[in-house]
Amino acid sequence: MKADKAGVLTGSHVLNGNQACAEGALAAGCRFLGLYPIVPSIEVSERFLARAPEVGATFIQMEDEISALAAVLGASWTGKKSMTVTSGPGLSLMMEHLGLGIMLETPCVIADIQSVGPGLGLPTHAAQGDMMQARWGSHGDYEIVALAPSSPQEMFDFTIKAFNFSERYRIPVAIMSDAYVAQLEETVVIPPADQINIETRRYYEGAKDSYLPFKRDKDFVPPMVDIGQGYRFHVTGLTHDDRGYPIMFEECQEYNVHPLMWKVRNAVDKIVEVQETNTDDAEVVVISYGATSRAVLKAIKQARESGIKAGGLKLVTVWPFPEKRVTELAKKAKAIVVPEMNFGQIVLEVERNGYGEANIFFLPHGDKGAEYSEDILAAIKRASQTSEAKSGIIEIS
Amino acid sequence: MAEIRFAGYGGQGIIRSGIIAGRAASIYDNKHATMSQSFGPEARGGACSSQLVVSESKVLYPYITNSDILVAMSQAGYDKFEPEMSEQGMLLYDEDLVKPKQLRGNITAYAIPATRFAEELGNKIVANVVMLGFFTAITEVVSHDAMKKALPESVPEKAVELNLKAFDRGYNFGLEAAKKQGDSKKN
Amino acid sequence: MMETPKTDEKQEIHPMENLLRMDRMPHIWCPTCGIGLAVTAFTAALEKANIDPNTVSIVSGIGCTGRVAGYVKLDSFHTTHGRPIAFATGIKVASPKTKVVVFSGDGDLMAIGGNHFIHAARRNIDMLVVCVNNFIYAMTGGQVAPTTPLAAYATTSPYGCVEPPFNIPYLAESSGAVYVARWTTLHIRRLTNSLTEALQKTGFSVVEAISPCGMYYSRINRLGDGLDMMRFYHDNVEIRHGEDTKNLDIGFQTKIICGKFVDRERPSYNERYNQWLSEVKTAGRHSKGQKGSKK
Amino acid sequence: MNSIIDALDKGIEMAGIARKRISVPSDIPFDPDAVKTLGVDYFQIPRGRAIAFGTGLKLGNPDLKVIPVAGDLMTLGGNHFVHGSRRNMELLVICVNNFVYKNIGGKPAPFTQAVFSPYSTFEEPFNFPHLGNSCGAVYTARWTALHAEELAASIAEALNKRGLSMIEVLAPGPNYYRSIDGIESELLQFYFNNSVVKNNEDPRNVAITPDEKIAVGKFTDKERPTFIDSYNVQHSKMLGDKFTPHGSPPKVEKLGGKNG
Amino acid sequence: MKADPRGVLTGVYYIDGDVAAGYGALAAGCKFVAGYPITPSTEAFEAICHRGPQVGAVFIQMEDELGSISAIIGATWSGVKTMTITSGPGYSLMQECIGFGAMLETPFVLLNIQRGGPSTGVPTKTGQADMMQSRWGSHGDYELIAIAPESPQEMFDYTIKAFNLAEKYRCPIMIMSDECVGHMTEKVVIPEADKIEVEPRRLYTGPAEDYLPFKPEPDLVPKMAKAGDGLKLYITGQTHDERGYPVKDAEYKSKYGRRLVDKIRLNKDKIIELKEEGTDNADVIVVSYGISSRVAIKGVELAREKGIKVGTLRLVTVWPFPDEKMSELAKKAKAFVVPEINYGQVVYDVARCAHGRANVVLVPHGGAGVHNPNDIADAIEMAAKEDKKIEGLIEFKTRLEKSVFEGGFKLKE
Repeated sequence: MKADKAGVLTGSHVLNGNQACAEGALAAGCRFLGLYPIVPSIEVSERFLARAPEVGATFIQMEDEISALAAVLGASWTGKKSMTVTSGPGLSLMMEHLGLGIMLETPCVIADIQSVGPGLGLPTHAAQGDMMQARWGSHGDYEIVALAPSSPQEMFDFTIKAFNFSERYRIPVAIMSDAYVAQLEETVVIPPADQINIETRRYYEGAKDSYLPFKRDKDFVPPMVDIGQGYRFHVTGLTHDDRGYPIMFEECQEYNVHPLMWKVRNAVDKIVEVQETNTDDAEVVVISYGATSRAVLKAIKQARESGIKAGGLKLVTVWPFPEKRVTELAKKAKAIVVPEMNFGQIVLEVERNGYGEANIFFLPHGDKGAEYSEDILAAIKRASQTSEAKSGIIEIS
Repeated sequence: MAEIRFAGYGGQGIIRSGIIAGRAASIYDNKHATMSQSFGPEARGGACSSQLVVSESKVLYPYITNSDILVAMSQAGYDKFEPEMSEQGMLLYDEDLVKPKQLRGNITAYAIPATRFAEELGNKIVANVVMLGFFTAITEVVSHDAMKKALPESVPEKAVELNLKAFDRGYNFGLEAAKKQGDSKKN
Repeated sequence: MMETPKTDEKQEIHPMENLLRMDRMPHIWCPTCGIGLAVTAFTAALEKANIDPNTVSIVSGIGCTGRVAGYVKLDSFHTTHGRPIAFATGIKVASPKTKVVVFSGDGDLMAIGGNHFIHAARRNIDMLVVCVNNFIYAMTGGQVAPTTPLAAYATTSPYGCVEPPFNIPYLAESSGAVYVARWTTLHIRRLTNSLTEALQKTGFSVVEAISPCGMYYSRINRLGDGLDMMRFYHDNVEIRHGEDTKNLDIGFQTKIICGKFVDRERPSYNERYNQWLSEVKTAGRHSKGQKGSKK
Repeated sequence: MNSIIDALDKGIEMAGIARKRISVPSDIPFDPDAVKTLGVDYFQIPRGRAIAFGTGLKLGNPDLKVIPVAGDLMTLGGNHFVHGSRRNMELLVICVNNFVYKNIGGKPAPFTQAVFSPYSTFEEPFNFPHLGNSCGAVYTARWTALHAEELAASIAEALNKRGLSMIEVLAPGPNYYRSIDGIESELLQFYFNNSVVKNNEDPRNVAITPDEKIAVGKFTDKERPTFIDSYNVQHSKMLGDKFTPHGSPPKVEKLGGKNG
Repeated sequence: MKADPRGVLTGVYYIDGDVAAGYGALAAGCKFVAGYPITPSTEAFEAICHRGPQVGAVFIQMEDELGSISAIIGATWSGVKTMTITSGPGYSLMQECIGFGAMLETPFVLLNIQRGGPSTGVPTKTGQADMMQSRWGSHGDYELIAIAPESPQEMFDYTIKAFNLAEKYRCPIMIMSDECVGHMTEKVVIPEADKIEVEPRRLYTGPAEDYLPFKPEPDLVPKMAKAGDGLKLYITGQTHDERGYPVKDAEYKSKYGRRLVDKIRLNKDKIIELKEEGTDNADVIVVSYGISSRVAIKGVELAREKGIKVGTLRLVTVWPFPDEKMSELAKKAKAFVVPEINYGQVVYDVARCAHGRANVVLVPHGGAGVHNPNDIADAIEMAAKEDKKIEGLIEFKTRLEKSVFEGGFKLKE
């Protein structure tokens, strides 16, 4: 389906990442924002609130992040596409309700503008320290889709993508941005509404009295209904059957939870997206995501200029992880370099999928924020010169 | 090694039965005993069972695969756990609460009017201890002395006397049953 | 969807069948528990208030009362511990025409959910909150709750509770609720009347239904069985409508004051929101946050 | 926020309590140098958790005097506040409230509200003294940060109370208004000019509304056993000699206070 | 240092794992416990409420899990040893403050009795699906230690060990137990106090004006202080320097933030505890932890009966993960079989460290029960027969999965 014109601010705009995220949400049809203000994500809400009256969207500023996400889940069941926006400490508080969203199979989007942690950290500085948290932070088993934008334009585009994934698979989707991208001002081109593809909620179409809220289709995704339509359904965070009634046996646990994994794992090929630069003949492949990938592009160019066959793999979706592609590249390349603004998270996934085929170099959070192309260049150089095979990750200090 | 299942509904002292027998076996008989439990969310009336593995050596795998002994104090408990019993197993059931089906294999069954005995003693809450008394007499999993030591420290002080009485009632009934069984091989 | 209850001939039909999930019966509540009575009062109130059940969403949290949503045939949500009010707030704000009911227990709403309770009351979100107060955490086996009377026993206050309990009506009033009443589940008719009134009210309404847990609370504190407790409340309840909420403390086995205490008008969140919206619309675009300019 | 540090400094001095016994958990980031001059132990903790953190400090070492300073009390920390009051945990809670209506006492405030005050534009704030009082706080008061003398005296008085005391301080917070230059002093002055002292007023009547001047003063001053008192009494009663009361028995530390 | 006899309830008990952990905490010198009831962890908190007041430990039931963990961090800074107790949903709520505790380098112990998830899941039954959460649940970079006991006796012993590790490395320690172990009753022997080693707090004793709360000792762990000693502490959850003052510049992040992870990573060899059996010449190595390692034993026995050479590696400490050990074993064995009560968590780290040298088979279980040992035996057999190197995790299809999704199985109420 095409986007609703009301939310699409067609044209070319200078926006920062946060504002682009809000515009993306409105363009994607998001009509409810549950929020609690936290630096550096505030401008998403500000933009959304400013535009809400003309778009016909609603919002509420809740008392904390716990309730912000709870309200989003509630709002989503009213038929409104919903989102919340936060940063590290807030994401930590949302962890319980991320699980509820998974269990109730409620479509919603969580934008996390990462800053330096743990604890209160450095609220205004960019980091990528919540990547593993998005995947593993809630208790129990779940699978999530997480997108990592690297520019305001991508903040806009990926936010639409996020809503589409969340409706398609009935899951919470995370936008893992960071303070650098959020504050970066660049030109964002917003196309006309009829050029934006929107995934609509997949509503149940059968007879009213045979509706089962968790009866899955062949992709393990159950169609949904809104409240107030007379279905009078029941949903619960407890382990449940198709009716949404709690049954607490291991058989039901298997029946309920295993497909929650499958609906994402089986669709990996449809979800996973990467962007590659010069990987065809690359001896050194730099794997990155989000803000870091901007510096990587520069470093690759410089490396090529100095005669090193360098290439780049940028993860658009960090979760699910593009396992197959990383394995293929590990077999072709001599070395893989992973720069991250943390002390080692996604590099562990690279190591796992590298199968010992290539040396893996990890470049941890530099002191220069997202702009550390020189360090990356140095890492590429070192990686290209190391000839003997090493097991494990080689960390570049 | 013996695998024992106690089954009934919440409020009957099913878990406590497992604890008392386990405590007797592990602390006073110096064996190894692992007790684990499962229960529904409701406090009273829900299906409830406890499983006890008693062994001379360390219990590695703590769960029941084929129970040697099933102590059934509710029909639901019997229906659910009878199929997991070993063909050589022993079934102890409260005759007023459980109607067993045809016996499989070489399963030996004993009917005990545990709740009735307990009511006669003044409180049906000790039916589980009547069962335990019978259990002690008829199986050789725990010794009589060990049970007598474990029992007082497992129940509230005020109720010790009643519990010991209930135990003896069940134990004596068990001795009789054992004798009877010696006379005729199967009941 | 709504069927008219058949009263003739078929005696076995539950009178509330059209509002209960009969396919889930029997429920999990213990004998002597009053939650079922509160549910009955609620379903009766829903009919009395003449509200289309299709427009009602009911949200529960965790605990014994948290299971209510699972037995009531409405759009029903069984959410996380303490957060039903927050979840319901989302529903109400996103879908103002929906009638939202939060039905949960004292541990859920007052302990872990206390913050959402006071904030929703302050905002005056239009919802009915039914708090069944059983004086204890029953689902987890009888731990002390913020409503456990002083010196009463619980498994996490084995030597007697050392914290005074909340006075729920006082807290509700001081945080901004527009309708506050308290009954025991013995007062089934009055409870139904209060719930009917509250359902017809616009704004944050709180009805406390006292129903001490006949399993843990009464057993640990040696208060006899369900009938004994009913007798106690029959003899020890005083009805004082309009009583100042600060006088409504509950002690251990002391007299309990019931009645309707607060019934006032305050603009609800949605009303304030709509007013703001019309102001913004007339004043033109909100300037803040609109930095991105057209190129 | 220096006005709050100054008030604490004066208040602690007036209360006559050794500074090393004082701990200040706060979700407001105070400047380290300013805190050092206070001579107390300071903890900057996650948003809203000052009272819960303070509860741990107090129970871990009952000899401490704990002063949670909370900027996000009205939002994330609301639950800890109502429960702390109910338990009567011995804490002095300084609640920094930076809410402001567009109009107060019929006059327009110096600026129309930023989008992100602790509440959305169209919401009503809590009546904090009333909320605290209804949950059982033994001492409630409200001042603006410009009522320096009164605030310090209140702090001194509350420090010698046994139980949860709450002082609401109307002051522009650092988180919400920092983008608006120069607003702090202007707003403070506005608060000061538009407030009226109403000591001993029923807390029920001191809600901040757009139509009336802000009521400041001391509203609640009562006595109730603290959590530690009840804990000790109840466990001594039940356990006898097996139980050693927690902490030292209450010391009378009255200085300048007129506790009722 | 020896344990304080007051907290040690010397004797022989027949108690469940929850209670044993409670007694372990008291024996280790824990003096403050803040909790909030949640199935299936309540018995541990109840044990503390019951015994604590008699041995000088204070308890408080807070209003929620956020309050509990904030309170114990506060109490730790007032100078006492502390613990909190929870299960999955409560654990999720605590995540923000776990990171905060790591940032403040606060020693405390968190007992998590895992249950079936996600969300409310199956509260009364078991699970092991919070393992990755214990490693990655809070935002930002940190490292902590997680221990997985398998019996009530270990619940006692490892709770003491957890307190000792907490004091030694000044970091939060997670005891990642589960409902099975928590509700399993066995004999627990509590020795005399003088047989129990406890680690005292590494308190600073020098002059007040020289104290720097975050100045590392040679092992990268700074000395601790407590409130009320006149040290004029300035402690913040923001990224801070050695004085504890917040830093304004990201440049300090790698300098000071780095140490938070390094103090665990570089002391790894001293922290990690493994139990290894028959791995030397094994074709297949079963890697497991917690209750699954007891269940696996049965599967291993069944496989050995068929003549398969099976070794076992039990992770007593799951985090930090034994990368090098696993890597070494991968060179020797053909395959790893990892049974865990989740749909794949710790197995990812096993696969990572296998570096493509050994196949990795996951035997999943969604929770609310334990594995069928026959599944583990079959998985071992399958792994032993496979001679090819297979990329990617091999997920074993369990009997449970087959019966639920293929066997015409009907769910009953």
